[in-house]
Amino acid sequence: MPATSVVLQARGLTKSFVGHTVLEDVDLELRAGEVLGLVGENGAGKSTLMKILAGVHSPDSGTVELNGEAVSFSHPVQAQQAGISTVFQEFNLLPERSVAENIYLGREPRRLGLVDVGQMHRDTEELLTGLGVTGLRPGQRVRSLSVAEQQIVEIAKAVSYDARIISMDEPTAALAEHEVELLYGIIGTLTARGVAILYVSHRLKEIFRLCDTITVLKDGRQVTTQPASSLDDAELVRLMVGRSISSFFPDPVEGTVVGEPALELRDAGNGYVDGVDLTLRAGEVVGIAGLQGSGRTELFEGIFGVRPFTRGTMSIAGTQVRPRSPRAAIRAGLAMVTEDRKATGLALNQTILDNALGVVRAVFPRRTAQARRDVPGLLSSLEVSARATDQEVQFLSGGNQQKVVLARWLTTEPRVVLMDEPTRGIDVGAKHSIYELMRSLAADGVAVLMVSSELPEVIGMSDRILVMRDGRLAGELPAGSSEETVLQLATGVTVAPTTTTPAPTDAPTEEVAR
Amino acid sequence: MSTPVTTSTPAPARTAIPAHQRGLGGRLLAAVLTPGGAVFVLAAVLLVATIQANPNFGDPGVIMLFLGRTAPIAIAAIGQYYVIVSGEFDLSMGAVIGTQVVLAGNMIGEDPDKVVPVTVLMLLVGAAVGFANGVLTTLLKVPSFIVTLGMMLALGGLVSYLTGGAATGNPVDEFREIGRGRFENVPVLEFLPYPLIILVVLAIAATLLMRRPFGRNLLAVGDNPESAERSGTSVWWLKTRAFMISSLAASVSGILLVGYAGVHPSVGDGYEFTAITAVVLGGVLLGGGRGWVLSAAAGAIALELLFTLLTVKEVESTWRDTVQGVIIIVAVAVAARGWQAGRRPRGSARRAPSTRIPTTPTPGTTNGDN
Amino acid sequence: MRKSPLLRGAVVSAAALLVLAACSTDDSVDDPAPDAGADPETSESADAPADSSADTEWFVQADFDEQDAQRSATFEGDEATPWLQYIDGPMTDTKKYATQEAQKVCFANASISNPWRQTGWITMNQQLKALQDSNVIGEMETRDAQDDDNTQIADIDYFITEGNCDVFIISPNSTAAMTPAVERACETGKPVIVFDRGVNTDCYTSFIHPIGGYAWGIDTANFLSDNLEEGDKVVALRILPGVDVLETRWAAAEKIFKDNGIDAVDYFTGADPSKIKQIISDELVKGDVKGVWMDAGDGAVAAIEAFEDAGVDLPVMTGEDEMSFLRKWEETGLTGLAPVYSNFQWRTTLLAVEKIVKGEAIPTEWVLPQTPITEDERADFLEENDGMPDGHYAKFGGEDLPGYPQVWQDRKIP
Amino acid sequence: MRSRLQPLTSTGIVVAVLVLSLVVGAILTAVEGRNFLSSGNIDAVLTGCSILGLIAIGQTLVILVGSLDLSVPFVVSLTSVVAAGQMAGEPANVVPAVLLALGIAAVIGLANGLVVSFLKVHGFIATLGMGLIISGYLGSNYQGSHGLAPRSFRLIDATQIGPVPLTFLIMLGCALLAIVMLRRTRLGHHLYAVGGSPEVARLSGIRTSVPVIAAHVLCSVLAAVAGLLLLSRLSVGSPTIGSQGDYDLMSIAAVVLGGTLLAGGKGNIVGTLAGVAIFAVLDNVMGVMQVNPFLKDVIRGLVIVAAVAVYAGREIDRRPARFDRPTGLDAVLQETK
Repeated sequence: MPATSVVLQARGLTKSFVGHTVLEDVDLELRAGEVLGLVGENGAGKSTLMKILAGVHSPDSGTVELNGEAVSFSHPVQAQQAGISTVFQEFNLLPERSVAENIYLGREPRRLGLVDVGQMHRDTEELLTGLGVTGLRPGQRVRSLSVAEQQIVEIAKAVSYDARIISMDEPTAALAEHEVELLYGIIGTLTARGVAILYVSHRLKEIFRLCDTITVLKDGRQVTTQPASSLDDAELVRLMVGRSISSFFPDPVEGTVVGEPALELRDAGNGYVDGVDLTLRAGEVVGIAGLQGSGRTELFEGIFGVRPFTRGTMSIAGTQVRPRSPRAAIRAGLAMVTEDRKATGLALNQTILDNALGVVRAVFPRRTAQARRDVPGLLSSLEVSARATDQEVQFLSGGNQQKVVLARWLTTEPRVVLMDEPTRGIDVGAKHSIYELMRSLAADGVAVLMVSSELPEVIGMSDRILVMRDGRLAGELPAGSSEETVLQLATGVTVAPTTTTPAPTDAPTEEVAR
Repeated sequence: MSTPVTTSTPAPARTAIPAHQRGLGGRLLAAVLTPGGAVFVLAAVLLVATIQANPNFGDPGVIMLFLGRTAPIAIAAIGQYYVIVSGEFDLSMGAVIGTQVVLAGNMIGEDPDKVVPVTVLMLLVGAAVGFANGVLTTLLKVPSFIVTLGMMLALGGLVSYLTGGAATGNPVDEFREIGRGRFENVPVLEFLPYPLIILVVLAIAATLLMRRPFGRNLLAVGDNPESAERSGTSVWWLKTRAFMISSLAASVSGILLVGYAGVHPSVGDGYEFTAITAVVLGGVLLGGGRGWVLSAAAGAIALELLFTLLTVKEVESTWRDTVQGVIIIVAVAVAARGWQAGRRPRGSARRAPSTRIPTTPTPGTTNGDN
Repeated sequence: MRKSPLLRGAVVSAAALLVLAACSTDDSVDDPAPDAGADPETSESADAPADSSADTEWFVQADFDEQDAQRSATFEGDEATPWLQYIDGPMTDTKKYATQEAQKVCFANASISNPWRQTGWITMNQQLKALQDSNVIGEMETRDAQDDDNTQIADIDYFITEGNCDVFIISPNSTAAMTPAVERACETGKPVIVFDRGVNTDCYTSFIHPIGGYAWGIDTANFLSDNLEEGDKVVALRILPGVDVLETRWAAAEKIFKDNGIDAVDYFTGADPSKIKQIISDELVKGDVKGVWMDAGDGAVAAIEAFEDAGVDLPVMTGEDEMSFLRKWEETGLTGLAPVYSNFQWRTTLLAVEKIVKGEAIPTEWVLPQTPITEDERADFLEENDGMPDGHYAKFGGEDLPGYPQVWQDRKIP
Repeated sequence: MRSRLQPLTSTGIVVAVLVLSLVVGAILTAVEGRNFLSSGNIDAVLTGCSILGLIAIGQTLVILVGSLDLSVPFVVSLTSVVAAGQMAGEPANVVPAVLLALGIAAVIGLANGLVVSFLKVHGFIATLGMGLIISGYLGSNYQGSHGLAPRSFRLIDATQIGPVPLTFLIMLGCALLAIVMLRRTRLGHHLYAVGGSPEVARLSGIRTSVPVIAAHVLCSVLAAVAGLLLLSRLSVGSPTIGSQGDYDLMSIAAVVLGGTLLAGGKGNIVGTLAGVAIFAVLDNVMGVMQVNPFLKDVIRGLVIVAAVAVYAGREIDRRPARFDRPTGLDAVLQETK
């Protein structure tokens, strides 16, 4: 691809939220027809950077120039009108409306004052054809689409703004392998048209395949920007990680004993995961790594009875169980810290105390009095900083909210704690106390199973690492494995470490059913 | 709870988190700033205004009579509160009251021996109606608005059909005493109407119940059903119990109204909307998750005081609707803001991520930084 | 760039209006509807001066005077069967309807949503049984409008086109609104009987009603005025606005109260006893209440109990011949009067059908007697109606009908 | 494969229920010795649809946008008395009276919309309050019937084209306009968007208050049209005509029965009309069978709940997998489970 003109130039972007700097002095340069890969760990500032470009946030300092002119947006629509479209991780689609209606929402073509549905469908058709997409009808309801198809609609919507710049936040996160190919094709089409693309992904394979240039962010700072050709897997991972993790993660508490199996799965599966064999012992902290959409959360939901397993067996402390609901799972001694504390973890309008007692009250109401006595001490030991326990949790910081979530589960005295992204979106100090908590839980004979997108966390905290890919356990790695190894196993690229037995990337059953 | 002993790190000197953000006085003050607290002030203001307009209303006996007759609607509001706070509606309340009134009239009749068994039966009927509302709403997933609307039509029609539209007559006085009788010669108060005692007892019971796991779980379900489900809450049973409480409260209202007003099929007409109005006036959030049960009762008393004031001021009874309409719109508009103001901690230092309460559009609301 | 959707909304509705206007003119020009009504305008403006575009004014001096006179008029017929009595006046010749065949009667009922209507409805059904046994009436088809004007118009239209009716009986839900529909029924040439509330037309074969609201108002207001001092306060408890038979009661009473210096204040209660009790309680707190006037009896008990609960002297009171009031009246011994809005008119309508079938002339406006029950007569009526439910009416006039007294005691709505 | 196996939409189910009720109704009517399809009966059924239909169309718009309108019965009554008073029996006054009535309704709708969108008051409370306000005004200023519609205006109700009453055609016309509005105007598209997700709508550059206000205005105006048609039918204005028909709750029931989500964002006018028609057929058949009026209410109540239950559960079950189901395959697995 010939070197082309710079369409967007950002300089010295800095952004902090309430004293916590999430982005510091970052420069960015997007060229027409080129793909810029933006990589970094979770919390490195990628999303914030994207949101600044999209007009969701405005930077504290720094400038953004579009085709040489300084711009600043206060609303996403302004960014869109200026030619910057963003495809976010969460779909911003109306499930009950058709593909065409979603794409042209707010800009429906009109003739004689009426929405020209025919035109809209033709435009959509053309748009999709132009992107090389077939088999998607403009009139289809979005709800009836697969996630990959929804993703395509999102991208088509972004393109339809005549965007000169499209940023995509992990667009392949929820896609299966073959669906990714479709996306690659679309990106190829777009760059051929001279669109500049900002591409955020954890999948290194993709980064190398798609990107012309790669910018690495770490802790809000720009580590490097260089041509993709000058980097390789190992080097990129080193740049992304680039710090000693051992100091940050506490060691197991002395005297922690790994005991009997606390949780065992044999060939377990539901609509989302399949053939999971897993043994978790008391006193262990086991991490599950895997890309988004690899079925990590769904595995937890299977164990916890949210989407009960339909196949295989499960036992807790040797007793066979099959929880059909979270309630049953909790009774069996499980606890689950959910991925999204606001949507599924807390009742934001209730007080800290009420939230901390939420599970006990729901499942073991008779233990409420005891739990109520324990909560203040528990909250202090978690270092929750709050004015009082009658403060509503909506006014707490993310880290403190997360600690309240932990408190509400600890009051039930579980045998097995499932933690889905336990440190997402919280500050370093809070992270550290959550790590300490995990260790002390293990010391007390609790089994901890953790899902995390942050590789250092998985590697630093886990006694063993399980890696998931495409709804299956792809393998197991020992503590202290390198991030490269984990990533390779998770993405299924290049040489797999000898300790693993990689599952075939495309399970034959899927092929048949599809 | 023995687990979180952080032996690995020497804990910095921690002070336990206090139970309350403010002293008792401060908390009361903060409470008054919320709509749930403000309704008590509103009721007091209305009472003063009424007494000022006509000093006779300051007579303890008159106040007692007033509170006695407000008991049925206050109890209904308490019942409705449970349903609303769990995020649902109960439109069948008036029909349940009508049913109970007619049942009392027809089944007890002139036989004092039937008072107890029929009362038990009435409460069973109330519980059954609530159970049906709850199950249809939670398990069949029909919106509660529709379920209870259907129940309202069906129950009202059924009772009229079975009884010929009118009750045989008032039940024996022993039964009516529940809603009409009073303890005489009470110091200061002159006398105490039974309905007031029942209201006080039920209000205390309701307050205690809201402090029990059931009540807290109900608030949590109304606030965030998803989170409650994952916390092991049996959502269907919880909400069904709320519906049962609502119908039982309506049944008690009905029993009191038989005493207060006598048997008539139109007793209870429109109670569902009056009760919802009272609950909303009490600052309880439609959609669930917020509000105090006593405020709902206070809302009912404030509403009735308002009507009395209008009577005293010789406002035409036809204009009462208009006043009621204005009041509830204003109350709810203010409430949305009031809860924030009253519950926010003083000083903003701790309110770190208030940026997360989205004021600007934030696509990707659920994830933090990736 | 975007046009205001508000504007667009207005355009859309204006377009709807255009459609509306366009259609009606088109069709009225070249497709006069078959059932468009003869010419309602003339008939109405002719005999209903009150029904102009102005607000409905309920007090009409001429009607007041007429009913005042009728209170003391002589009624034709046997006093033992008051439901067949009438005041002498114009008669409708029904010879053309005379037949041997059992008739199909179509009854468009406003509703059975209050005890008075329920009692009448039961009586009517028992009368129907009697007439079916004597083969006068073959079948009566009833449509119940559930208190909705719109529904009742549809019901009448349905009867006209689909009912195969020999006789129409209409108990109008409201006066003015039902007039065109009644006129359409008249146009079929079949006998039309209207009872209870009236209509603004005289196309009917017979309009059956007791003397009327003014008479009620005169009886009751005179009674209260006689038993009270000038300046005494009377609380008037009214059910609902806008029903002629109720409005005229108050119109007459209000005038008399004013003439006699009685301080009367009126409330609408929807017949809800708890509302009634609250109103009285509040009034008692404000000051003495010496009299209670009611435009219907149900709820009277609650009114009396409000006095009892407040511990004050019972008022002078007028209720109705509903059993609940009669019983409470006797129990408390208050000074009272039970005016009557004769419930037996429900059976008179069917008996009128019998006369029509026989070709006997019937009064065009069949004014039934309407005599209040006084304290002296009370005991008799209580005794006769022993065992009846509270919602029953003492002067229901069905003692000679099949099923008496069981049917009324059971109060099973047909 | 998915498209071939696509289950019935809720509109499809409602229409199926309507067809079923028509068949059952025809049979029951025949048992009573009547003809369901006679012109008189068709007229009765269609007339039964007209008024509730108009109101339900407006209610659909309001519910689609995520609100509710409990003030419709009072708007109906108010417009009927105001227009009748203005007409005062004079044909020349018809146009100003109609415009006045529609204008007043639009103002009421505007007030509803403003309260809902800017004061953030739940539609339930905002319109309940508005209903009470109007009801107080009506009760204080109008005792009994009021005004008079001139003959020319009354012809609207009296006119029929074949067995089809003109009022029904007007209702259909409004329905058609509403359908066009929903499908062919930006306002309509934005109405769905705001009802489905205000956040997504805002991100797409839509001012979310506009559809909310417009829906409320249109709903009130349609209620006014219903009030005018009732005036044409009754010949006089009536301050209680709206409450007599229970149009608030019945219209909501019809809308939900028609497959529109009470939470908004999904539904259509056709479903609502089918819902209204189901009620009309039900009432018609119960009328023919001379069902006890009290039992009528029982049956209505049962039918409302039962009919909504038929698809309410399915709709909700199919919803959650929409964003997080990983692949089409798994979705299929989940559904066959």
